[in-house]
Order: sequence, then C-alpha cells, then structure tokens
Amino acid sequence: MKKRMICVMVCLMAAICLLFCACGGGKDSKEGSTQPSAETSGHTFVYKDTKMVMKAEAAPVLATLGDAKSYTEAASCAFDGLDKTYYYGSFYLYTYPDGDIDRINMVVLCDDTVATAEGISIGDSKDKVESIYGADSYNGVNAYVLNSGETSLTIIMENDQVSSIQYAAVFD
Amino acid sequence: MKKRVFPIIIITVLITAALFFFLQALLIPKHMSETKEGAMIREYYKNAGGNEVVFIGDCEVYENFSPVTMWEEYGITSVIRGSAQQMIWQSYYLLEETFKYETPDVVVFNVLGMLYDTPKSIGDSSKQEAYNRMTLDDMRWSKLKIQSINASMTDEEREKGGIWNYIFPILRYHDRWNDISKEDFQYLFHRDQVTDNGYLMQVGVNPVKDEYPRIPLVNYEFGDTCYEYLDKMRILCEEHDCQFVLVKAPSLSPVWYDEYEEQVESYAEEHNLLYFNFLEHLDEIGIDWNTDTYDQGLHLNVYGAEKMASYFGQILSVECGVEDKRQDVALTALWESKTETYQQRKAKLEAEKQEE
Amino acid sequence: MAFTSVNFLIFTGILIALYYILPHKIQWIILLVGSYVFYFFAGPRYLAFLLFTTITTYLGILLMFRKNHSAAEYLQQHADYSKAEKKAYKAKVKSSNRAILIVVLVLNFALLFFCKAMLVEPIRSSMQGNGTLSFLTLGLPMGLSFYMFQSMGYLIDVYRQKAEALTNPFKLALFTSFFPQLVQGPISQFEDLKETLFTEHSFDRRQVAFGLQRMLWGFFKKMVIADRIAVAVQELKGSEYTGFAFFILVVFFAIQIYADFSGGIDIAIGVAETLGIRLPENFLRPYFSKNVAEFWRRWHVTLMEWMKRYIFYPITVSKPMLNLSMKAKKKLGRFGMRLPIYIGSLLTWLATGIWHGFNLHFIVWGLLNCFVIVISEELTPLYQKFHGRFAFSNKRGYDVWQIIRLFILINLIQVTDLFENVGEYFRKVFSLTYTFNYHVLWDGTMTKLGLNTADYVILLVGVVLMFLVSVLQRKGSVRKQMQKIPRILRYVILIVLLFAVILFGSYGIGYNASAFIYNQF
Amino acid sequence: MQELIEILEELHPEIDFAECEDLVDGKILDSFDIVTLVAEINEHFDVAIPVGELIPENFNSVAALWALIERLDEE
Repeated sequence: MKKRMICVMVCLMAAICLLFCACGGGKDSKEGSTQPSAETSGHTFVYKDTKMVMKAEAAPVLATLGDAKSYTEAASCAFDGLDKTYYYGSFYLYTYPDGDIDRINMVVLCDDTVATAEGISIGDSKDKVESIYGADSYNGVNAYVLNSGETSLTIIMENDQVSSIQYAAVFD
Repeated sequence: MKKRVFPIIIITVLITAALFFFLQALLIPKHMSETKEGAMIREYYKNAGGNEVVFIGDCEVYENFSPVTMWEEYGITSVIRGSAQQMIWQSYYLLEETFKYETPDVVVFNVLGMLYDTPKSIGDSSKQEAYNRMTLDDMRWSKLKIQSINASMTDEEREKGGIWNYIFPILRYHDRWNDISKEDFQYLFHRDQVTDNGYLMQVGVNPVKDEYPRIPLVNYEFGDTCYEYLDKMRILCEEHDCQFVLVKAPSLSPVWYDEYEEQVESYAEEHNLLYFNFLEHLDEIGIDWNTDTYDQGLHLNVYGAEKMASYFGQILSVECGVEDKRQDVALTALWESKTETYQQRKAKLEAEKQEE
Repeated sequence: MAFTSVNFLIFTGILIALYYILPHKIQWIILLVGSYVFYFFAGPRYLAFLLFTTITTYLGILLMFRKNHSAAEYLQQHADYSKAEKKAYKAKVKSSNRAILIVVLVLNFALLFFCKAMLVEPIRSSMQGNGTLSFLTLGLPMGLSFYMFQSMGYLIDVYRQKAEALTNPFKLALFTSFFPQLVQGPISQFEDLKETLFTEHSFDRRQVAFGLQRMLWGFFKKMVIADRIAVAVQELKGSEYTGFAFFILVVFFAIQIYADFSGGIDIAIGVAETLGIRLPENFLRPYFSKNVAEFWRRWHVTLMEWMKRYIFYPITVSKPMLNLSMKAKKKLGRFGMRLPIYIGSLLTWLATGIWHGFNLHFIVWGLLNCFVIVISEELTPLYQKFHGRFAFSNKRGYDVWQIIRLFILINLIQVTDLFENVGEYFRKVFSLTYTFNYHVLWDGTMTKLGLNTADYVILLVGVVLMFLVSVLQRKGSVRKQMQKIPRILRYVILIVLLFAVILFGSYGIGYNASAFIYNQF
Repeated sequence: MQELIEILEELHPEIDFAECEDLVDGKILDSFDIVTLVAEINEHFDVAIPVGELIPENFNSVAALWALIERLDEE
C-alpha cells in the first residue's frame, strides 16, 4: 500500500513538473523589461511632443525624431553592444545597450531653441534657474543638480549663465 | 576493520579535491574565441623577462602599439600589460608584479586611467565586475593580487562572497554549467596565444564618421585615488631606476578634454616626466581615420598600431635612449619567431576578412 | 556571517578543530567565545541587545534561586510550622518570585515589541522624527526573537521550578547565545539542551560525519531549491498573476519556505551535532500532516511548543478561565466548557502572528489558522460519523487525499506572508474560483518567471529528492539507513550532493542575473 | 482513579487508558485535550493543576496523572 502511495505521489509531481519543462523551451526572459513611465522617472525633456524618458526604449523615440544630423557610436572594451549618440541640431540623444535593445541614457541640450519642461534654456540667468529649481540644488561649484526618479538633471553654469543642460539616467 | 577506514577517507577527500579543481578548470571561461581580452593577463608570464619597455594600461595601449613593429624597426623589446578597462590601481599592482619578472628601462602608462577614480566610475557595476575578473583572474597568486582584488571589488562582490570568489573561481562561475562548450574542454589546462607580446591584433576597418560631441562636464578634475596610484607608479619606477613615461593614445572617444590635458601636463612638468599626447601628432604619425581604425576612432587597427609603433619607437630610442638589441643573437632568434607568428596572424586575419 | 557563506564554513571549521584539540574541560568556553565572535560579525552594535537579555535573565534567575534557597533554609529551621503556615510562607515566596519574573519579562518583551514595531514604516518614521533613536532603528537585531524566547522560556521554567537554575553567568550566556540556533532557532528548552551543551565531548568520527552530512543536506535544500525557486515566487507575487497562476505561487511558495526554513534548521542542527550537541527537531515532515492542528505540531515545532507552554496553557488553565469553563458548561454544555480553549487559541495565534511582525497580514495569517483549527475541532464528531459510515474513507487513498487537501489549505494560509496588502491576498484567493487560466502552464508564462528549463529540471529533481528523503525518514534517521549501504556508494552519494550544491546552488554573483559578457553574445 | 479513567474515555473512547503509557508522546492527547482534562479535574476533584505541571511526564499515563492529582491534593 505504502509503495503505491509513493508511486502515485511521484507520478503526480513528475507530471506537474514535466508540464513546466515541456513548455519551457523558450529563451530566458530579460529582467527589467518593464518600461519606465514618465510619471516615475522624474524630470523629462520634451521636444515637439516627444518625451525622452531616461532608461526607456530608444527605438520609438528615434522613430518620431526622424533622421539625426549626425551619429556616432562607441563600443566599450570587450563588451558587445554600442553606446550611440544622435545629434539633432539642438540636442544630443545618447543611448546604451541593454541586451538586444537600446535605452535612453542621456539628453544634452545645445542651444537656446530648446528648453527644459520647466522653461530653462542655455543662456538663462542664475536667478531664473534658482527661481524655478531653487537654490538648494546648487553643488557649490558650478552646477545645479536635480535628482528625481531615474533621472538626474544637471544645469551647468558659466559666468552666472546656463552653459549646458543635461538629462542623464541614474544607475546605482 | 577499523584501520581501513582512514585510508578510504583520505582517498575520498583526495578524489573530491581533484574533482573540485577539475570542475573549476572546466567552468572558468576560456576567452579563446570570444572576449579574448580576458586571456591577456595570463599570457604575460610567457613573454616575461628581457623587455626594455613595458606598457601599462587599458585598451588604449593593447590596441594601439605593436611591439613586433618596434622590434623590426628599432630593435626595441617591449611587452604590453594591458587589459580591458584596467583601473589605475590594477595598473599599479600589475606594474609592481612586472618588476618581479624583469627590469625594464622604460615604463609607459596611458593616462586615460586617470578618469576612473573608484570601482563605481564606469557606472555599470556588473560590467565593472566582469572587467575585474578579466584583469584579476589570471594574475599569479601573490600579495599583490590580493591587494589588487581588495582595491577593485564592487559593492556587490564584497557582499556576495568577497575575495573567496577569486580564491575559488568556481564560486563565481558555477552557474556556467549550463553553458559549457567544446572550448571549455579543449582549453582545460592550456590556452592559445591570443596576443603578440600583449598587442591584440584587429584588422577590420571602420572609418570615423562624425565628430564625437564634447559636451561640457560638471567636473573635469582627476580623482585623488588616481593621483595616489600615479604617484605610486612614478615612485616605484624611480626605485627600480626606470623611466616613467606618460602617453595619451590617439583615441577619439572617450573625449579627451583640454582640462584633462592641462592636469597631465602640469603633473609631468612637476615631476619631470616625459608626456606625449598623440592626439596632437596625428599628421606626423600618419594616422588616417579612414583606414587606421576598426571602430570609428576608438581604437587603431593593426595598420594604425604599426604606424603608432613606428612613431613612438623613434621617440623611445632617441629621447629615452632605449637600446637596439638586434645585435643580441638569442634575442634576435626569439623576436624573429615572434615576428613570424605576428605575420602569420596578420595574414590569417586578413584572409578571414577577405572572405566576409 | 550567513550560514551559506564561505566565512561561516571556515569559522565552523576552526571552531570544531579548537573544540576537539584544546582540553575538553574548556569546550563550553570555546563555544561561548565562538558564539560571541559569530554574533559580533552580524553587527557589533547588536551585541548590546544580546547582553541585555542575557543579563536580565541572569539576574532574574539568580534572585529567584537565592529566594528559593533561603526559603528552603527558613522552612528547615521552622520545621514546626503547621501545613497552613508553610503554605502561606510558600505563597509569599512565590509571589515575590512572580514579581521578579514579571519585571524581567516586561523588560524583555517591551524591547522585542519596540524593535518589531520599528520595522513597521509609519511607526518608524513617526519615532524617528526627533532623530534620537537611530541606534534602535537599524532593523531587527539578528535572532532577537529566537534567543529572547529561549531565555524567557528558561526563566519561566525556573520560576515554575521545572528547570535547574544556572548560577554561572557565563554558562547562561552560552545558553542564550549558542551560535547555530542564534539565527533562526530552533528554540531549545534548557532542560534538554543542558544535557549536551555543557558536558565534555570527545571526538567521535561518526557523529562529526553525521553533523556534516546534515549540514550538506541543509545547504542543498536552501541553496539549490529554496534560493532558486525564490526568483519565481518573487515574480509571481505580482498583481497580474491570478487564478491558476496564483495556485502555482502557492505551490512554489510551499516548496520555498519548507526548503528554506527546514534547510536552515538542518544546518543549525548539523553544526551542533558536529560539536556533539543535540538541538531539538523543528520540522517533522509537516507536509504529511492530515489536518491543520497536526501540521502545527510538525512545523516550526519549537516555536509552537513555546507558544503552548508559555501562552496557551497559562491562559486556558488560569483560575478565571476554569471558572468561566464551569459556568459556561452549565449554560452552553460541551461547547461552553471549551470556551476557554477557544479564547486561548485565539490569543495564542494572535501572539504568534504578531511575533512574525507587526503587520495586518501576519494577524490575518494567525486568525486564519486559528479559525480553521477551531472549525475542524468542532466538526470532529461529524468526521467520525462520516468515517464510520463510509468504509472507503479509511483507505490509504483517502489519506493521500487528506494530505493533498491539507497541503493546499495550509499553504493558502501560509502565502499571506507574501502579501502585505491583505485585500490583494483575498482578491487572489477568490480569483481561484473564477479564473481558470490553466494555459499559463504552456503559454510561456512559466519561462518568464526568471527560471529556465534547466532550473525547472533541477527543481524537479530536488523536490523529488526532498520527498523521497521524507518518505525514508518515516523509518528513522536517513543517515543511519545510509550506513547500511556499501561505503563506496555512500561516499559517491555524498560527493554528488556536495557538487550539486556547488554547481547548482543559487549563490554568489549571478552569472545569469548580471550582464556578464558571455550572455550578450 | 476510576473516575479519572471515565473522564478520559469520554475524550477518547477508542483508547485503552489503563494500559497506555505514552498518551502525550504518542500524540493521543493534544493540548486541547489536556486543557479539557484540567478543567474536568478541577471540577471533579477540586484540584487546580498549576500550569507548570502541564508537562508530558505528568500526562503520559493514567497512573502518572493520578499521582499528580494526589500530590497536589496533599499540598
């Protein structure tokens, strides 16, 4: 009797597990495939209705932005995948590889035709920056650094004027 | 009856240990067909001894200078102790180790290493961990290796097993049981030579297209740790009566800012060191970004590396007084065979490229 | 220093060597020093908590011991006292001892209570407001509730005069801090543990071998099974997995907690065994139980025993409860008489729930257990009738059905552990009745949980092995049974198990989890 | 003692209490039974069993339990 019970249990478990295995032929899923949303990612650069959310998949954004004015790529030593840089005249878009897809790593504004969502652009005064982002974010040397969610927004000053605006993904 | 037990136990323990080391050898990545960068550190020990010049640094040295060319043209014997994303403290410990094996006249250090101050500097900690392994795994065991490991580990490495992952690499690579391939059996106890005295040959051509953006940075200053190890390397060379030369390889990315240049120049001046920024001598060297790079200007291919060696070899023999060793019969025989290997490799790679 | 770390293995190795090489007289001192070294590695600041419990327990015991001692002398001197006088004197002594007991208990449980409360977010942040409590807000000191329960149990036993009073503070310190059981139990009773903890042990090869084997088995359960399946459990917690996917979670979680907890206990018992010290068993093949009450006599045995001895019994046999029982019996009959039992059960389960953490879901967990136990207790007569009427219900097959039924039921309760949001938990449970998404088994969902085919194969083999070992255990110690097979075969089994842990254990820097180069090609 | 056996038989009619010597260790009496017993003994014999005496040794056999009751009655 005991033996039979053991048999039944073993067969049952084997059957359950086989079911799992039989359908387990696919590839491993990639972790972190979830798409960060604008709500949780903090400061976000918007260009002609295109939101550039840090760590989000780059392909859809690149599609709406159209052809870049210039493009460079860089491989890191020994690793596969390329860090890519797209230049759109008024800003640079950087991506980094994550498995098979590219994700947005950085956006750097280059001239005063574009502005942050809060309205700061290159050449703006220190007072204007502080009135919008507050004086607390000043790093004491030359920049305002705002961390929120997955994004850090850095506003570099030169002679009390904004000289560079950079959105970058935050990695821990 | 009782007496027999202990021999059996001892034999069992021995078998277990043998099995353990066999499995460990099997599971360690071999770096023979992919990521050959991981096999470079091990190769040094075959080329150790009798080198007049030692290069230390990351891919900007092992991709950009061809020792064989320097031998052919100037009779300079040199070796590259390079590895991917070599951090400056790793460079230091490799250098200190190198002095145990030879007494070079010149040590050349590529200053890109000054950009990375902590194991976190490159951002992605799992990548850093992979780079650590490639630089540290095949170093021979000594106090220096332990020090280098302790200086290099990422937070995650420290948390999950720490140095034990290096002492018993199987603890790190045990998950590879599912990825074991023919290569792992083939190279259980030996490795093929993947470099020519530390130079990793690339024959591909991928021209530079656009300029790399020079976006302003918040902070251009090199970190304290970097200066600390640069000082240590300089002093170490002094102690070994050896010239310490700084170079910046002709790579377009990562972007080399003027602010970086100023800091290196003032350091070199302060300590009376030679410093060459090859980015400023591209025309003299003859680098053509349409033919001499395999990855859009990040690294030179073999054609670029030969030009680079030819240019720098001149400097080494004239300004640093490195001797021409082509009169030495034994060395000549050795380097002739190295040259042959080099030429064969080049021919083979070029043929493979043709087929593609 | 986690059990599953190289450091722990080395620590244990050195300790075992010193333990048998140095004079056996000081063995218990080696253990004491070793235990404190072990605890020091967990976090030096937590030593204060351990010392607090040890010192207060010691003082309590010492005071009670002195009181009892002088009382005995007093009674001897006054042998002429009448029975009533003696009784009155004893009662006086008892009540002063009770005061000591209560002070020590209150001090310790207040500390435990406070530490547990600090783990709950709103309480913590409100307390941290003034910024002075940072010392205490760094998380629960390792093993706090385990060593505290063990010490308090001992203290109560001394008060009840059921355990010998230790007057050597260092021996008491060893009893409270003995390192294998410091992390997650088992909770020992002094009278059991003293038999082996303080005595001298000479090296016994077989005993050490047995201990090591038990550790190995524990490592296998914890590292190969529990830590592997944990990934899938974590994923399946997500709100999108309902219906049958939730059922899979229940099964996976059942495997995980059993393998994890009992594996850890195996390691603890195994380490103690190599030192010749016997710790109580904590798991008696719990998944072979047929009802919830039985399950809780076989799962986390030492905690449940503690709860019974020091909470359930004191409540149910207290004078007010006995009076209530008598009164209620007159009015309500059999049910009335059992009223104290139900009140006692309820309070005990509430306490057990709170012991796990100050969260609603733990309380729900306790109440669910209590509810099911009480209901099935009340239905017992009905069951007996059923079994009398239907002969098939006494067959083996019916036993198997009961076991499977219990497995599902108990793990539906256990899985509350994963859901801090109780509403979410009940939503998922109810989804079992209307979401019949069996297709998750073959539509690829199973491979998106962080486990690949190879992982499932390993889990399958591991679980079958665990099951077979449990079946063998019914006939006694598996390791003793293994002594009967040829030595060579035995060694082969052990070596295979060892390498299974090394190769297939989920530990270290994940080769799969990280973006290590080889994955990217 | 007969009275005690009757109480026990009411709890578990299927057991031969006069013979059995591992009532607790043999898992015949669970904690609910023991508490019920304490209440019954309190009622029938007017003996309050203190909580410290609720240990397996005292409940494993009828003889042991009876000895406990007599001892407590003495005090």
